[in-house]
Amino acid sequence: MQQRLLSWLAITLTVLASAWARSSAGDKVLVVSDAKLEAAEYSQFWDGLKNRGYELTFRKTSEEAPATSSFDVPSFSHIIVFAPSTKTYPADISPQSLVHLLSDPTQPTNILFVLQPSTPSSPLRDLGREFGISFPPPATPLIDYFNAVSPSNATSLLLTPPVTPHTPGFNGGDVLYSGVAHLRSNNPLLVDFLNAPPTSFSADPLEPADVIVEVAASGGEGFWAGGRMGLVTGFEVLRGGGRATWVGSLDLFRNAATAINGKPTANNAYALALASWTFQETSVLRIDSVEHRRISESSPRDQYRIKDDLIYRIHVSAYNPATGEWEPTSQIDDMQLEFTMLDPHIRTALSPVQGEKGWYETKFRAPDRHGVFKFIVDWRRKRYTALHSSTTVSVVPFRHNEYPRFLSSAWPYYLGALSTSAAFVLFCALWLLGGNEEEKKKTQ
Amino acid sequence: MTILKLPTFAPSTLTNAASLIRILALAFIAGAAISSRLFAVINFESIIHEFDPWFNYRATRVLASQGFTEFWNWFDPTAWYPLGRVVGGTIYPGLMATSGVIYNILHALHLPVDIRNVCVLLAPGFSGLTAWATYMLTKELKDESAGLLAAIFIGIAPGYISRSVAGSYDNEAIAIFLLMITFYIWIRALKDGSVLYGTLAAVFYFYMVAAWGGYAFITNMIPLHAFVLLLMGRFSHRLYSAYSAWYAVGTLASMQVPFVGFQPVLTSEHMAALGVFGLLQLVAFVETIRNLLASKQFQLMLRWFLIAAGVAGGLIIVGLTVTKTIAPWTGRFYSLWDTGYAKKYIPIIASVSEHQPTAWPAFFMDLHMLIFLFPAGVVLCFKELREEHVFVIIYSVMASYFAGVMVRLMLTLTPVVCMTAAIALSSLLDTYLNVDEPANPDANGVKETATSGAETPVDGTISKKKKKGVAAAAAAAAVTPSIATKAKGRSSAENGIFGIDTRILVIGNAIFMLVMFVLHCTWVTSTAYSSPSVVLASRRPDGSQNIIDDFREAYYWLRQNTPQDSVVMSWWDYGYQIAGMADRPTLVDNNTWNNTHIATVGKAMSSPEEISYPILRKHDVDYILVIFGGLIGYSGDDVNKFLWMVRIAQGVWPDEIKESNYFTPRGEYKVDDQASEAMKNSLMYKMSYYRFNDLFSGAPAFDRVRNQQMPKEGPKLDYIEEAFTSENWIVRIYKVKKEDPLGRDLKTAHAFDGGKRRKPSKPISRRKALAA
Amino acid sequence: MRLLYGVLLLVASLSAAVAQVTHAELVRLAAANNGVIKLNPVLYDALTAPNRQWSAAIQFTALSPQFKCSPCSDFNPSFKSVAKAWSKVHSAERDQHFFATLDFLEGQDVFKRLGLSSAPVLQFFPALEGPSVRPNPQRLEFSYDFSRHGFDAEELAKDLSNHTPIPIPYTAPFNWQPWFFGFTFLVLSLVAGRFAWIYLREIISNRWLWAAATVGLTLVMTSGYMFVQIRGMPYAQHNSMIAGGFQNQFGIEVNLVAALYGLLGASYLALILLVPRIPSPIRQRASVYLWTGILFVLFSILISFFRIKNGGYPFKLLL
Amino acid sequence: MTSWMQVKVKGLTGSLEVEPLGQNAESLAYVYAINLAKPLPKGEYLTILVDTIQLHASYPKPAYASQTDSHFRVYEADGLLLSPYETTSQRLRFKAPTPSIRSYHISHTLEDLAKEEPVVKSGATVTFGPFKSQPPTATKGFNRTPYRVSVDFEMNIPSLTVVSLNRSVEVSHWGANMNTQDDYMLRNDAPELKGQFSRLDFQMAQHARRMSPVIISAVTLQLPSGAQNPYYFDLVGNVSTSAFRPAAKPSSERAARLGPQNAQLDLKPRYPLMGGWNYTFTVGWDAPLGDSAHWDEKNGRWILAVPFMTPLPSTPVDKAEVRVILPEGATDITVHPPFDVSLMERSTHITYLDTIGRPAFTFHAENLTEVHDGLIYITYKVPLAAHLQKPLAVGIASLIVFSVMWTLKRVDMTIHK
Repeated sequence: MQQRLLSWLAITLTVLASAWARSSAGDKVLVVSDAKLEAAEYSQFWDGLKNRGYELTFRKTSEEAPATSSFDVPSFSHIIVFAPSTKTYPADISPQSLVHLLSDPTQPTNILFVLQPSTPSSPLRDLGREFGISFPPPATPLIDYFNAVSPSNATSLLLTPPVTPHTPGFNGGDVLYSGVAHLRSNNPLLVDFLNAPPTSFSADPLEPADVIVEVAASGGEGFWAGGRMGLVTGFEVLRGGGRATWVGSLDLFRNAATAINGKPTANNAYALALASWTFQETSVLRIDSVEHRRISESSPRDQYRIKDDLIYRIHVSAYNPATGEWEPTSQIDDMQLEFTMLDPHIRTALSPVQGEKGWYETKFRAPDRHGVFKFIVDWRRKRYTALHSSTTVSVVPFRHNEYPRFLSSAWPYYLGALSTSAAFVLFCALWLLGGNEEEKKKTQ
Repeated sequence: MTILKLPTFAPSTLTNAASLIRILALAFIAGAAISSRLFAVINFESIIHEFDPWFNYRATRVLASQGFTEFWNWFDPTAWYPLGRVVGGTIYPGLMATSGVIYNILHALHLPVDIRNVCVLLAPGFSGLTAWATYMLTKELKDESAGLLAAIFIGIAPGYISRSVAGSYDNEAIAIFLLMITFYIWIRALKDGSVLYGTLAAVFYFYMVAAWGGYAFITNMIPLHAFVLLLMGRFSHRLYSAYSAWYAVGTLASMQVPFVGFQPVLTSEHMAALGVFGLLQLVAFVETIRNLLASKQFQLMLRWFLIAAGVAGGLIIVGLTVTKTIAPWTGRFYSLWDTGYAKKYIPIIASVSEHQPTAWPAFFMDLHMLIFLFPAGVVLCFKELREEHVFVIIYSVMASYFAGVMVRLMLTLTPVVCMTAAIALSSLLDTYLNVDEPANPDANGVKETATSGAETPVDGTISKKKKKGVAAAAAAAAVTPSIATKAKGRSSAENGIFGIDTRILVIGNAIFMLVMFVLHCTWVTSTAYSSPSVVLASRRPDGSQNIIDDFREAYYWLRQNTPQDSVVMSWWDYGYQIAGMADRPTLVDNNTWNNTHIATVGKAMSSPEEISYPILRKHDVDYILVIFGGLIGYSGDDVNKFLWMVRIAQGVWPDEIKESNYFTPRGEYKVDDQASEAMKNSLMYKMSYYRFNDLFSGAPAFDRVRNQQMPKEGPKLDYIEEAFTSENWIVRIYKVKKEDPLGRDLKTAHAFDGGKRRKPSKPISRRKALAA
Repeated sequence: MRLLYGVLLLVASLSAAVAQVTHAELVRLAAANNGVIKLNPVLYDALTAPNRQWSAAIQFTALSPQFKCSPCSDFNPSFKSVAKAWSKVHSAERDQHFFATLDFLEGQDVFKRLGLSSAPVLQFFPALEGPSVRPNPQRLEFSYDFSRHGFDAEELAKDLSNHTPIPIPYTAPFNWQPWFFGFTFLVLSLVAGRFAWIYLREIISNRWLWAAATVGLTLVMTSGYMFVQIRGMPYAQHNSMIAGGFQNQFGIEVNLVAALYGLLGASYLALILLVPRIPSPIRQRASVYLWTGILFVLFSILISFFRIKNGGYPFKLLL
Repeated sequence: MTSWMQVKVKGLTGSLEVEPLGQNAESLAYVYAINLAKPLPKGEYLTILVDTIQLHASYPKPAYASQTDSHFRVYEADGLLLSPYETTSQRLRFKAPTPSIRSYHISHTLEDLAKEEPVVKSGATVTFGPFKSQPPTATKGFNRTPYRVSVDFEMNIPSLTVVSLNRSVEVSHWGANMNTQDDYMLRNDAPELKGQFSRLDFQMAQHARRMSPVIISAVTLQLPSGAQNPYYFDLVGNVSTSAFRPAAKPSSERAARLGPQNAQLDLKPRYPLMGGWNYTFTVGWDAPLGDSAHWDEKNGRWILAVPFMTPLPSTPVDKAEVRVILPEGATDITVHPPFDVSLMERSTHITYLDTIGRPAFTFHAENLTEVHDGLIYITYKVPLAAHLQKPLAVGIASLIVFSVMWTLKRVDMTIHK
């Protein structure tokens, strides 16, 4: 365990040391692609990443090295699965091990999946399904006659992705997209970045009409069409904040796509923006510390009493890619604290503290119920790192000497007790005194 | 005339010698009582037994380490997670307080005895005191010799040993002593109507209340006694003062125990005492009036007034009960009368093995010859019907009924059986050791007592305890002649026993019986009642003893290699042991106060994985512990208790859990191929038999408890994983997995890791989407 | 002739029923018969129509004596009383739920259809349409679980109340009979006692009667009577009088063991009380030997008896 | 970390005295001074052997291993010796427990320094260097990181650690007995168990004699020869699985000359110790006092020799606390621990029927190995009065009790007859 911890520490240290690395997770990127793929055609994308301070390592799917991890310690911070079409992968980039790398709770490896223009290879299809993403049948790219670049080829479309704070560097503009669409399940971990236009559908580009016909026959069953379909979809794993992004189009990254018949497109900027979200540059948050105590006291306890007045504080900071540093943030305005035993007994808002940047706090009174409670903060917003913190304390009842001593309602009892004992004393006294006299009488 | 010239002593020497012998005999008896309870320590080790004692032991440690006030305010967050338990207010602290005091005294004397040993040896120590108390009480009933016999009986009677062997550190350990001493002092108070003794009885009654829930027995026995005496027209001011003193002080004192609180004035169990108290006041009042003025009509009027007042009082109590101002009988108490009640409404109580009714072999096992000396003794009590005899008669009736209803109440029966049996036997000995003879004298009677004296050691040289036992009996016998002569000196004229052979025959037979009794007790104690169910012992083929220590193995693993705060779920039987030995939070334990919580565990155990998983996560369960005896044939395992889990769960969720689903269509309880689906999918079944087949490497697995052949295909687990299994597979611990990082259900995730493909999903058409 | 008659009857009933059975009709039938609709196959179909707007609790029973269905006759009254209680409800709710009974004689084919092999069965049919459809019914069509609730009317009302529009206002009818008889008996006995007091007091204050009662009680209790009672053990089984197993016994063993204990105790008493009073040495000596012998023999019998129960018991006497 | 250091001159017996000077301010190196017996004349030379023992110098790789995996560790060290002097030639030889060495690595800068072949592996031995001459390295500017070497080797012996050892030795002259009781806290430093423990696989491996040496299912303690009636328990009571083999009587005088053999105590933990698992237990035994204490006639003192610890084979002890309890009333006491312990304190211990309590000495020490298995020598006097103290106290106490009882029995407290 120590060794593991140390290595992890070491890596973070290196990250911080190399201040020009933009990612909060590290700067080593492995690009996995087919042998026949021309890396030069995507040089702008690579250069963009390099300028950001990433060091890229290229690897063909046919090769064994460099391995994604050695002895369960991941050797890269990010992986770009760049449109491989092979049926079989080496063991260390098999779907299982990719998921394993991505979902490592302490040191996740972010993955950017770029899919073949027409048909993603079958292992990737299966992998997508695990994420809750399903693809149309093979060789059915996305077709849209309304957003097509030219009526001649309806498979390459001009789309305008929304501008969000999560994709910095992309400030609007058209993006050339030609590739497959996919369908998202209702998995809450999925994040939609770019949806297909409502007029689009996926079909065999040679005779697209057939699909319409048979679908019409089957009453719309299995019709891959409309704005529900996704083109670019992000994913953040439940624990550890690892991120993955599925991009349906390889051309999005192509140099050629940066300008379409003279007019420049925003492809490169968009691609890099996607990469920056995937590689945990943007909208990365973390909980630094958590405090809880009685309002009257200064240090925390592991036992509180029922009806205690408690204060709970939490410190959140966000990663700033520009400086590569963690900065306290007070931007979150909808964070909640739950004081839970089986069910939340108290749910209250955590409001930022004026003057103390990054601190959020709330004051409340412990419920009149003893037991083992948990302070739970569970803040999940799409595209942001999920914040989760759970602290266990036990709430105990009054001690025996903490109850009120004298009750006004108990006066009858007090009086009764006093009078009885007084009478007893009196009786004893009289009896003792009188006893002798009787004896005297007897003796006489 | 006599068959034997007794050497004549001065009466003072005689009494001194007798008292000396008595003291020696009592000492020996105490020794015998204690040593016969040490089998457990000798065969195994100085260890706390069974289940509840582990909690008492844990509580005592807290008491000894943190002092009484801390113990008083002790809130235990690890029990009944996450509800916690206010221990200070939910226990009878008498036991812990007792051993705490002993512990502190020893340490003050610079005798650093381990608290564990104090707890282990507490029960035997108090059994010695019990013998003494019984002696005193029986002495009040008949005489010293009967007292000695009663003492030796209670000392080694299995019925009492079963709950007081070394290591069974439970409330009963001290409660029986308190029972006897309270009764003794009550009788004394009644005999010489002393307020002092009445108060003393109240003090011991308070101790009893603080020590055992069974105090209700005293609370109803003494009023019943008083009431019966009233009916028999034996009202006296002795009765009045004794009872009033006892009731007033005792009730006030008992209300100081937090767990009892205001029950003495609010619950039906205690109403009898209150009612009799009131009745006595009335009667006393009436008596005084009558003594003062003696007009016939007035007295008649008084009597009617008395009756009317009594009836009115009774009606008031009934009314209060109906209007729920007075709580009705608690379930445990009520189930004593309405025997079907528990099984129907409180299955948890019914599920406990020691709450089952008693078959006759248990009686003979626990009491041997006493069981048929008992009625004889009762008849003799009727012969001279003094107040204390009335008491014993009521006691015997009550206790024998309770013992018949519940096995564990054999405990309350044993003392009265011992006393009455002692009365019977000692009167036999009195009659046949009396050297006076009614008619024509017989010369050579000298060798009679010689032989009878000689016989005793000869018979008594089987084992140490027995020797002590018989020695005591002989001592009793030896004491009797002196008293006998004194007692029967006058009556010897008209009736008595002729000849020596008759005497030898009867005495010999009696002694033979005693020897049988001692043998029986020794055998029963050593075989039946001396195993700490924590450690199991089995015999190897070569006959040597093989210790099976799986429980402690697993518990200790939990203690050493899991995080301090990881919650362990198990069936409630093991809650106290886990808390005591593994020192981990538990969901439910043997203090079964929260039916719903237990039912939750039952549901989790008897539901399929995917239904149990949310329950487990909600209760932060990290580990699940099950007991599985299928490999070595340990029959007390969880699969055999499973039906109770189902029943208790069904009580709360009748629509989700159905007992009938766990039986085969033919109504059998099976775990093999024919096992019902609900059974096969239940978490309990899966955890018990997970990878059980692999152990047999190809050959079909065989469950040695159910004697059934397991199915070829063993169960699979998706939501939990095996964490630890003890050497003989008795204890199996499973770890609850965390949610899947990709948000899948764990079944799919598991399948994916196994390399299975999922079938692709297709988009549903809009129209359908709207419909759905 | 009779057969023809029967046929005619059947036809008649059919023709009567073919006229569409309306909700009002059902209400009328229910009202006619204390809230219980006597069903025939046609009515049954009408009541359990797939478009029913009401719920129904139907008792399938076989009351006619030739079936000797004692549980049926046990359950029928409680069913009736619950239905009667329901008929007291305000009509708005009352007509949303019906109690009906179908006897095997009338509806054999219905029994066949439902595959009912045993009676009584109480089937609950929830409403499927209309206002009184439960949003998410706890249980859909289910059959009342006798094994759990028994034949008790209160239990039935309690369980059904979860499904009827409003809880059934059932209160157990106060049974005056025993109270009345008890009271009269008390009064009579008091009067009688008053007159016979002189003799009665003798009896009551006779300690040996009480002694006999006490001893008898203790003997019975200590020989496992309560066990037999609570566990409902049979008196004896044809092949064996003694139940195997340590924690088990039959009714007859109570008598045997109690007798043994009693005799043993009695012989002790004899040795203690009677023998010394015998004046003549010879007779006394004889009786001493006799009683001691009895004692010894009975005891060895007892032990051998115990050995049957507990095989591992090492000690034995004569046999 | 350095646990022990011994310096010898080659060819001479007896070690030189070493005094630690602590950490140097600017070079951050720990400096030790070695005083030669006699100053070394100019031009002559002298070979000095320095032995040290390093604890926890290697770490497991991978950090997690399954139940059946074999166990590899990595040893990393500086390729160059830190020294304030110029080094003309040096070589680093590494001897692994087994010849199966997965890999070894030497940094490039170090490779360049090598005279010939930088690394040679022969059998279980890996030799780095010899390297060219070096300027003094224990200096401010020197950066060690480029000179690291590492070896990744298989470990086929269990790597246990005693996290803490509490020994208490109680001397009783009345019983002529010395009772020793050790509380061990044991940790298996093998790679942590990956996933969960499966009893089935374990039993299979056991059955097929294929158990990984990393798993510890039994430990053997070497007790002193006179040891008798030992006990072995833990927090939940006695552990029945232990075997005691008392010391065999020396058969021949040759055996006798070899000195008394040890009694052996085989301890089987309740559960097999997987990698990363802990186990705490307590063992104790009695030994005749004569074996370890003897009466010094000429200045009338007892001389007591107490072994500081009973080492487990190749198992370091991170923290040890030894407590010696002398008989009640022992006076002018002198104590000589076998090595300089980090802390020694005197206290009084009160046990069975003591009146004033017994003098007790507690020694604290860290990072111990077999070499620290030395004797603590304690000399003290016990006056006769001290011997008689206990029986007298008990006698008087009981006398008082009886007399009180006697008086109470004869005081009449009734109010009036």
